[in-house]
Amino acid sequence: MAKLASQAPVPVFVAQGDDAPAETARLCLNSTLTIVETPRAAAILLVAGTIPASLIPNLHRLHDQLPHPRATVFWQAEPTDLLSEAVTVRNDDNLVSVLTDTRSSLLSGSHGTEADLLPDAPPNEWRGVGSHGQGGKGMMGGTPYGRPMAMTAADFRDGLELDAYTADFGPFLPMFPPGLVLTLTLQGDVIQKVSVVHLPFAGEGNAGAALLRLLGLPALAKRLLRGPSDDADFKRLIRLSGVRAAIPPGLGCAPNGSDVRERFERLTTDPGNPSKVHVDGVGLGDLLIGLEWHEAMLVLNSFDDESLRAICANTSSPELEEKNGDSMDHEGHAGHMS
Amino acid sequence: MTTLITIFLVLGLSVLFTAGLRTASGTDLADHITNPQQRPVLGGSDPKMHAWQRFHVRYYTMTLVFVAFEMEMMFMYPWAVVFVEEGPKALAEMGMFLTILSVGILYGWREGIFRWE
Amino acid sequence: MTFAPALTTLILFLAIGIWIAAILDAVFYRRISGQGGVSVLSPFYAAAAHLSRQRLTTEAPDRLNWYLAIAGYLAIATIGLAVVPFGPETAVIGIKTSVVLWGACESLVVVLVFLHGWSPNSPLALIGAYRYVAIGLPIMLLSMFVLIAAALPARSLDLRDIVASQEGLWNIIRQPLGLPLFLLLGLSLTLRGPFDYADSADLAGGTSVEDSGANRAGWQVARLAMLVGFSAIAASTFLGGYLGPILPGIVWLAIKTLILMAVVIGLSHLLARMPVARMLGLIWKFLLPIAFVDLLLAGLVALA
Amino acid sequence: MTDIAFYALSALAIWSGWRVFRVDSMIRATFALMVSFICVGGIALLMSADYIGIATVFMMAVEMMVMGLFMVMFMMNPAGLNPMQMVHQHRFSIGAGIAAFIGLTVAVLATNLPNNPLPAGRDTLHDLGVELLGGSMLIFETAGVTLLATMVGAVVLSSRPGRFGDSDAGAVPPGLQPGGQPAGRKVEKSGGHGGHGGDSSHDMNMKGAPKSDDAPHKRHGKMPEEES
Repeated sequence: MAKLASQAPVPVFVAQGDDAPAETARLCLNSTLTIVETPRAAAILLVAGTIPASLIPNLHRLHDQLPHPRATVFWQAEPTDLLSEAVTVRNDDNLVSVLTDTRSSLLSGSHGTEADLLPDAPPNEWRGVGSHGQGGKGMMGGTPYGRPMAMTAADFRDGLELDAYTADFGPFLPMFPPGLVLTLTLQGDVIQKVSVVHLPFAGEGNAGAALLRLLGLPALAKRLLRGPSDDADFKRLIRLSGVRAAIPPGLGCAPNGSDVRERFERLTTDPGNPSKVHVDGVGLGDLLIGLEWHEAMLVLNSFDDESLRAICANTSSPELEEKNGDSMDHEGHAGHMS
Repeated sequence: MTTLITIFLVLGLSVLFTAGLRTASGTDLADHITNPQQRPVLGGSDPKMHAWQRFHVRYYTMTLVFVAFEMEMMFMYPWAVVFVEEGPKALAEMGMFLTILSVGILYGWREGIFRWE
Repeated sequence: MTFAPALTTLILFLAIGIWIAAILDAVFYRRISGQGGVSVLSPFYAAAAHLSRQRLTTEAPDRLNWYLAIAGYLAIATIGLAVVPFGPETAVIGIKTSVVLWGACESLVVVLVFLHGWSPNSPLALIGAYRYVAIGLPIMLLSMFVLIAAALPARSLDLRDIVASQEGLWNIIRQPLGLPLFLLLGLSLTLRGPFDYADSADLAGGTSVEDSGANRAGWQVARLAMLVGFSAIAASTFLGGYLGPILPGIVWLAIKTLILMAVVIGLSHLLARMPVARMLGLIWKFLLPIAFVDLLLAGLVALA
Repeated sequence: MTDIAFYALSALAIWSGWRVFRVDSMIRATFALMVSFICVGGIALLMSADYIGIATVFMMAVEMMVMGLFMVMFMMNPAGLNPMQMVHQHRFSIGAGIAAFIGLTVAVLATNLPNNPLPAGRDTLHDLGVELLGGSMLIFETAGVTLLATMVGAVVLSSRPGRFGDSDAGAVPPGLQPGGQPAGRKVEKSGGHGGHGGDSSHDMNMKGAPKSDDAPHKRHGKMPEEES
């Protein structure tokens, strides 16, 4: 079994940090790797670039969600204190071979699987609490199995007061720009409230490929990442795929009148030169609230990095204002980068 | 009778196959799933509450219209069998039936039930 | 064919079909993205890789339904394949109402995919599950109209009779709108491409976001099995199933199934997925009227 | 053999029917009911009523799916994370259940059921089709009108947007006592639109009936009478 399994591409989940190597987005082009969408499907957690101190707890939570046997590889990054044993790669050239070797030794057992970083304790103690020992109280109360239940709230679409689900999403979700953490309140799959917890990292944008992936065209996304060598062929495939019809007109309209459809055209025809969107005081709330999940993800991925950071900075968010100094720092950094 | 036996046999085999997959993947740590491993995937964030909720379905009116419309299928199946025998009469009758039901869909469309409410 | 050999044939057909479908999928993906070749053993490697990892569950999952959703999806795919005639008068499930039985399979798929997303008690999986129901239900209407239109000339709801009625002329010619509409259902049943509202990239894998190890392997196998089952049904309904010169019937069926599998996989990699609300409108306002027209035309052709 | 299958399916149907009331999760209850119906469909298959049997499975799978959506939407604690009692008026419902069971059983046993076994392999579907296009044509078309009425009714009752504005504009939940304050949640700061559960009633009145000079509580008092 282990022998067969070591022939398969290495399933890697990429946790992208600040200053991630430019090659990160193009890792999926390597046929000895599969870049998976969820930590549940990964054998190796690849940390690319520096994870800011505020996101290290998130990295540790992510790490513990991988199934055993698992390993972590840091790529151009310092291992965190808890993961000091992990493999570190500085040189770009041998990353793939390190990943392959690590996976083989995981399968053969010579590289022991990494233990949990977080304590093995439920979010709230529930065992033996309450009348049925499940930690709950009455119908809706308490923390059954460790967590409270969602409670009702008003909805602006159809007025039914059903449960609102609030959670932080990100920073290592494949459909979010790397680094972005949003607190979203959802009713069903419609976004009711948005606030920004952590700004996306500045860096080379791959919004075009991200959009294609969201539209269910991962193969074309890869082709775009490969570079615009076979231009005519690629353009024909894009046209035939019906992308224009798939993106609703007027979705995610920015003040200068550009919508997702228009930005998509520009991102795919000329990925090297994304034109800046004039953001003009628009916040994420103006763009995302009231959208269904898929539409919201399209909007979120249709901006170049700099505009998105500006939009996020415009979004009211209690957490960010507390760390104002930190965020200002990032802004300066971004200006420096570009 | 054979149909029922086949269906149950296929069901049984599928359940066995899935169970077989689980047995085949028995690693040393398979049985002990720790609390941090059980946390639902949110890309590194910690959920505040259970995901199970009074989920706000955005298309519920559509489902009601769908259930009513789908009943028509139950009439269409026997109709299809005798269609050629009965000829134009059958065509006219089903045409009328479908027209009546289409009015319901048009009404729903006009009231905007195929949107995400 | 007696029962036991027929069942063995069915399972072999399914197993080989799953294997080929997995390879075809990889081949198409790599061709379009412009990458190298695929090893014929790659599905086994991938399966072994899945099975080498731990099977995780979430905090308070519905374990029973999680298990039953995966096993049930596979079972429904197999039952779908079982109504397909491998030769004249030989189908593993040979009943007069096999088209209705396939309809029941379609509706159970919606239930099982929903359960698969519901069971893990995870937000992204839950959204995928509910979204799938929105599309999975109305898309069934199209397939019902199309299948009934195919049953008209056969004067029967028995798939064996439907195949036999195509002796002179295949249904794909008699009913030109039928196959395209039915392929859309196939994309939805197998959670692929433009109809992959359950397991899509914008939800990091949707209903299967929490699947690891054996669960992930099982779900992938079931999806491919459904692709085989669907393609065989479509081949029998529109391409004359086992009919064909010289070669034995089952070979013809296999060839046609393979062609349709390739078409479904190709479409899934080449067509963009639209937001779910837009798709819902498209189905009711555009595709359903087309299905009406298809039925009307098929009725007129059958009477002529 | 057929007998064994019949008893097995009946036992499974009854057991899953019983589970509907014993499980905590709405989804489990819904699909336990679906399993029960599928078993009944299987029994119909045994009685050579192929079409009715399979159609039962077909329709029930869809209908239970839709029912599940609504159950989860409107029930507290839909996943049964906290154990609960699914049955209200526990003792009464047990009594009613037993009484209904005995009543139906007596009715079945006492009725002189027709006994004309079908020859195996008879195409009942064909007979059904001829009947639909012959003697029962009017019934069939009436069913169409009934279904249309169902569709229109469903849209009217459940859809909020419409040609004449939001359906809940100006609506206020009835009071708990006659003339009392409207039931539902009281929110000081309204999110704008109210609805089913009731938002801030004052705000809703202002929005729904901008011309109204009546004091809000007076209107509330009238609401139940107006509705009835």
